[in-house]
Amino acid sequence: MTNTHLATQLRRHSMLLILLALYVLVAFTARGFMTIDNQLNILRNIAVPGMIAFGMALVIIVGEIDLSVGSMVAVSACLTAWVVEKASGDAFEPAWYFVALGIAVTLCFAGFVGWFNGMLRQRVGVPTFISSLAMMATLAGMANLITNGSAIEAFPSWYYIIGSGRFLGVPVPVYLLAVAFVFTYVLANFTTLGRSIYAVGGNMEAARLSGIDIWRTKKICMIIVALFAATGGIIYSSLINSGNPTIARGMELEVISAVIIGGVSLFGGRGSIWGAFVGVLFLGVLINAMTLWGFNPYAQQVVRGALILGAVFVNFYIDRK
Amino acid sequence: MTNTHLATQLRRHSMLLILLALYVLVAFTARGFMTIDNQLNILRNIAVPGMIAFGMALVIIVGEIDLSVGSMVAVSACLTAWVVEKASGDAFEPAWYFVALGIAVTLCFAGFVGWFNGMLRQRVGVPTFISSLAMMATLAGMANLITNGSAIEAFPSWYYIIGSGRFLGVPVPVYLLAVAFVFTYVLANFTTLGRSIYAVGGNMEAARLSGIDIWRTKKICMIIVALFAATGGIIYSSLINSGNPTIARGMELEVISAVIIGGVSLFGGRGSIWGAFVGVLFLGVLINAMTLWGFNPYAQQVVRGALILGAVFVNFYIDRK
Amino acid sequence: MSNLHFEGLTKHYGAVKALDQFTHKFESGQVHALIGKNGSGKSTFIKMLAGAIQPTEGQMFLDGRKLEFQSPGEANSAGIVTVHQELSLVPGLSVAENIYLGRLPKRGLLVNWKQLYDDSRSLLAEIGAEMIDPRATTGDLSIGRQQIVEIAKAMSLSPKILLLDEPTSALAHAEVGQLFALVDRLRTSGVTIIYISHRLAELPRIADTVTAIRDGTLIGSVAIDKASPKVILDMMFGELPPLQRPTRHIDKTHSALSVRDLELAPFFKGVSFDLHHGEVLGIAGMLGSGRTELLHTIFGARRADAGRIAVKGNTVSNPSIATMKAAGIGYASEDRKASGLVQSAASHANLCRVGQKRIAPSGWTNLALERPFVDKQVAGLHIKIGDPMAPVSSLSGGNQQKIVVGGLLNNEPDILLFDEPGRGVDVQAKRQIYEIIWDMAARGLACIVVSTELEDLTDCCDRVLVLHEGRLSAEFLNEDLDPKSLYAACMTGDDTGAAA
Amino acid sequence: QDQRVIASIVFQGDQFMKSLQQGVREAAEARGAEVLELNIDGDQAREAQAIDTYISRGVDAIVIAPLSATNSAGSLKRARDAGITVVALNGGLQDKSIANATFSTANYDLGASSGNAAAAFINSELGGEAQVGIMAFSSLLPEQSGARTGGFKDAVSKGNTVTVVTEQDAWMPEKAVQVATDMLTANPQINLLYAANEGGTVGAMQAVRNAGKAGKVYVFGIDGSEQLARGLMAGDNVLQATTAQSAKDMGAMGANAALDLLEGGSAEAETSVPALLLSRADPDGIAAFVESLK
Ligand SMILES: Nc1ncnc2c1ncn2[C@@H]1O[C@H](COP(=O)(O)OP(=O)(O)OP(=O)(O)O)[C@@H](O)[C@H]1O
Ligand SMILES: Nc1ncnc2c1ncn2[C@@H]1O[C@H](COP(=O)(O)OP(=O)(O)OP(=O)(O)O)[C@@H](O)[C@H]1O
Ligand SMILES: [Mg+2]
Ligand SMILES: [Mg+2]
Repeated sequence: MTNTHLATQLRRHSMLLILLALYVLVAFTARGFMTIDNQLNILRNIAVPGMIAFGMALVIIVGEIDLSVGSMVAVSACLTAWVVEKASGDAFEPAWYFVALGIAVTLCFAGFVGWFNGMLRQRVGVPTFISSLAMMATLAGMANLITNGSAIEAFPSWYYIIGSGRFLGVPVPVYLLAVAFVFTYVLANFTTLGRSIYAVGGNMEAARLSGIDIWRTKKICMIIVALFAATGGIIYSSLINSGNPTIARGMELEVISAVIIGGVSLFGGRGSIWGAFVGVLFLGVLINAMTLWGFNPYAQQVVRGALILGAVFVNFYIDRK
Repeated sequence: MTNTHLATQLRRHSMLLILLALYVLVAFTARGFMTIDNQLNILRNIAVPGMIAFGMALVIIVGEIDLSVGSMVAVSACLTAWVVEKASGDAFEPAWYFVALGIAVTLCFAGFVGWFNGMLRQRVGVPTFISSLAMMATLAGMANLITNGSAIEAFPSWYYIIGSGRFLGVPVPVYLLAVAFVFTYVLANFTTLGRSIYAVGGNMEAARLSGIDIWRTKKICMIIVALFAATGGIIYSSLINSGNPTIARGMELEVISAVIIGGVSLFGGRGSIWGAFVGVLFLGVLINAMTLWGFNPYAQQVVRGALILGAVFVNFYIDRK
Repeated sequence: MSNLHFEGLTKHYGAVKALDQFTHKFESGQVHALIGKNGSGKSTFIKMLAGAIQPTEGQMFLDGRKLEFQSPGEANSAGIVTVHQELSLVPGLSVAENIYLGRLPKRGLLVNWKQLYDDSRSLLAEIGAEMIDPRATTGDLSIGRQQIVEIAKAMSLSPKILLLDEPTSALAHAEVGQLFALVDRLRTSGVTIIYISHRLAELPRIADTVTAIRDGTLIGSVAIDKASPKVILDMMFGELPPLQRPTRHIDKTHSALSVRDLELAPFFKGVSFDLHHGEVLGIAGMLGSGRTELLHTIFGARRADAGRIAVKGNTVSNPSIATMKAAGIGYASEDRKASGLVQSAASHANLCRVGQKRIAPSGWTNLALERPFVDKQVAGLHIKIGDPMAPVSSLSGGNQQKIVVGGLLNNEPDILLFDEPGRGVDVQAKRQIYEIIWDMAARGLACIVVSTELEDLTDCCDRVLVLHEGRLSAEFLNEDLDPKSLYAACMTGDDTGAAA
Repeated sequence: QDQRVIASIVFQGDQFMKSLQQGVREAAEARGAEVLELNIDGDQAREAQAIDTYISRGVDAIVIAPLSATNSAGSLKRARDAGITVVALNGGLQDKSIANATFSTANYDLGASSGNAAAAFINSELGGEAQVGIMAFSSLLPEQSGARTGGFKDAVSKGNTVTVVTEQDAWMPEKAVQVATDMLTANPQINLLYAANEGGTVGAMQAVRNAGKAGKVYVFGIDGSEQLARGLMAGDNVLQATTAQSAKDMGAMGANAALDLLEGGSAEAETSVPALLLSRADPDGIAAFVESLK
């Protein structure tokens, strides 16, 4: 009995085990990997894809997808910088409330786009795969239009804190990641809304017949992922100290891979925030290891692809047993 | 009665009508659009995404997806050039059989990758979304590794014919597109294998219980799309006269959009090759129009996204009625 | 006390009048059976009352108050609760969450998991289903148990009006008994129940009145003591000729199929029997006794752990669906939606799928080539379809079942395995399917029929085997077939089949 | 005579390409020509297709920053054969017979310019020894990336002992911050970072600042932008020098040459537009550059 119990536990956390295996492998082969500093680096590097992955996990669990998150990151960074610049009239050191305004406008914009994606799904039945793909092009274009193609540098000197500051030795984005994790984790597991998300993704008709407002549920998920993407954009704008339209290209596929590697089903209804975190961490460790190993960038792509394939393979294989 | 019949026909071909509307719009606003030359250009430009879209339509109808086609195009172009270079020992004008060898090796390689994707799906149950995503990174890395990052120029002088030659005034790739269309169209509509593809995508278990070899069916689709992508890579290698690892980046999303715009359901079992063609043509006309209009590149992205959204919106709206 | 009253209730789907001018009054505190053949509009009626769809015109009243629902939630708060025909559970969620879906108990902002599980446990105990663990994942339960969860979910809403759309079609006898006890209890406490079923035999046991709909129109309503089977059938179908099972002489010298010591852990073991040409063999058993697995194993869809299968005297060395199909076996699945038909595809495609290789042996095919095979089955089986190119999902259950059979016949099989051919199909359609089976048997086809409804087996089969606790425990020849002894044979020993 | 039509094609949406197109547009429109703009987004096939579209559209001239010095040749040759005036900018083309006129700053020279500045810096400030980390964009645009890092490496080691500790790909700013941070973690001995494009340079600069290594690690880059200009002027002494191109001038020269040729005039076959070194030591030069961006 305990034996099968152990086996079940093992299976449930197979991806975690694979992650640990990767950890051990990297720890023994990459110099500087096991330092506290590097571990914090990894966490900071996954902060933005991580929080977006949590939102994306909700979106995929509720049975939708959002391919526009990468562009959303870029446009959010640019929009924040643009608002600060316009509002402060090019002052050398803009006041804090202009920054607050920039952030507020960006979050509102993101919320609106998320709502709009959900609305298109509801009213016209356009699959989010295609509407968010179109949104991806539109937002990327907007980021370029706002900045006229070049980076806008408009932030006050303390602005770096959001993306590169530290508090008690830990980078600020790591705290933001933790907040996003707790928020989505609690939402998914301990609130009625969270359970509705699983219900809608698992059986939309059954959820509807139980009186759950399915469209509201879907829209909320679309809004949450957009807000996290916008937050990511703000963090990046602080990290590179400007609103730059070229950032986060292709991030949507990275985030979606992480979520799926973490065991969230593309068909909706199944998966966990914890799993999404494991998936993100897996990719984060992989990228960090690549840099530390420092071999040929071309080989890195191959190794990375092969390791992802291998991990997913082993994971599914254990699951099957 | 004829009235409802008309309405049904209208609905069935709504995307075609939207395409015609776009045609009229562009014809009146873009100079040089309605010339025969430009029309042939459009056809040549959609030749590669088009043939891949036909294969992708089969893959999506059978209930899978392939995100690695863009990288497959790149690696195929590079592999062909590489084989020709190695085989001909850097001869200035390689013999035709070295070219044939390069093409053969490339097609075999692509076929193997397609089969391998299908095998992973069968044996380990890895969703093709994720395995092909990993494959995308792996193949892109391989393209860079083979060429060591720079383009390989190894083709004989007549090689341009495949990508830029003309026969009876019509570009050669257009013939290849036509062959691919006829092939997939006949396959989908006039063979038992085609029937099986729809059945497997519509209900895998029902198909299995009908005695259809579902895995064979899926693998064949995965192989076909890989072969078309490889053919696309060969065409591009001829067009730019070298094996270049940077080509076709992001083409997977373009192709998938086209297929979905053309009415193929992401859930499998529904859609047509003709629809995929209409979707590809829609995107092709859009890109051509953008080039001819020639306005601000940033605004082009926005307009493109908005037009896609608009088309899908109208299409779904008509469908719903 | 709650009187339900309808005035000219109508629902149109385009040109289809799913329900037309339905005017009727249901007395409160009673169980009202609603009957009608497939596609007569019963579910449509229920769905309107449940707020799942809105009427095209007409009104509904409860105690004189007009009912207008924009959503199922509003109907629930008015005390109208529905168990729909299609299972509407979320497979990935726990039993408790499914029961309280959309109404999870909260503590502050968060879900109160302890209360949720406690409430669910006591609710399940109340309806006699304490063997179901409220923490279990719903998708892992058998269909029968999922149905019980569905009913528990309805009960948790403390309904004033309870609508049951074919709640028993997936239940075995013991579970049906439980359900009826529950319905009795609710009636005593004043709940009005509208009950849809194709199992006409159970009506006297449970209903107070019987109301019939035919082609979307109300035919009439009678008290149960006046509702003899003939009256009921007349209301449903007009005049219906009596069913006559032909008695056939079966040549037992050559067996079409012989199964020896077949084993598939943990479902069954040591299963041996012979099936002869022209014979219709039934297999009875409790829900979950492993009959589907047995058929799957014979058909090659699952690999046996041990045993031997011979078709027409030749042992099949490596059974797979392909080899079994080639040997002449066809299988009609128990679940038309999940594994029998490709719902998104046309009737045409579904009729041609199984027999593809026979229709188009070269691998080349086209609609014109396939059409004769479609037309032949549509005519031969009297399948009612408008456009054969329309999706099969638009057909009624009975006609969908005929499409399944027609598809198999296009492969010209020698042996047909029917898994629950009568599930969710009205009496007339069921009879037509029996007649088809007999017809085929008369032409030398051998058939195995599995059904949870024992009456189906007694009506249809020449011989019935009972699968009990993983073994064939009894055999009945056609002369001593009657549901009661069959039922007793299925039930001997304890009822672990349903409870395990 | 109809209005002249010039197609202006670039391959990336960054500051440099933007300024380039702006230069083309302003110069051409000042002379009454119509401009069609396009960004082919790093896709060689799309470039070929766009050129064919312009050929059949019958534009008078194509002013292009070719994606590749070799691969872009085929379709531009077709354009030339069709009687279209071709002006190549930026890296130009290897086959000099294709373009009517070329205005280029060789990528190698860009790298070498920053490399020379770095060499001088190492010599005077670091005692002639440096441990270098490099960030390139070789999986994006292999040729350009290779030329820029090659130029830097050749120039920087003149008279110094320079060890290239690690060489990574990172061209988007936010990724570059992460990669540079990881590089510094893995190789604490690094005291000089070189990045081959704008995003990489911004990322390297920010990574050094974030890691608190200002004054210990010095950054050299390529490309000019307002943000990099500010970095050069900042008091933290992180970014030392970067090499920009006079993008707007180059664009304007291209457009003027094309129109001159169309109007029957002549143009130099090849003009080398000098690289523009922006260095911490030369605040006036930086200010002038920022002014030119406006
Ligand atoms: N969404 C719909 N669109 C079009 N027609 C529909 C739809 N739903 C039901 N119908 C049609 O309405 C009629 C009544 O269907 P309904 O489901 O109410 O029948 P039923 O009496 O419940 O049958 P069964 O006994 O098979 O469950 C049928 O002809 C059916 O095809
Ligand atoms: N894949 C599976 N994994 C675990 N248990 C299963 C699986 N499939 C079926 N079972 C269980 O095996 C038992 C036999 O199921 P089976 O479907 O064969 O019964 P049946 O006699 O055909 O009854 P039914 O009327 O439900 O079709 C049931 O208890 C069922 O829950
Ligand atoms: Mg019904
Ligand atoms: Mg069964």
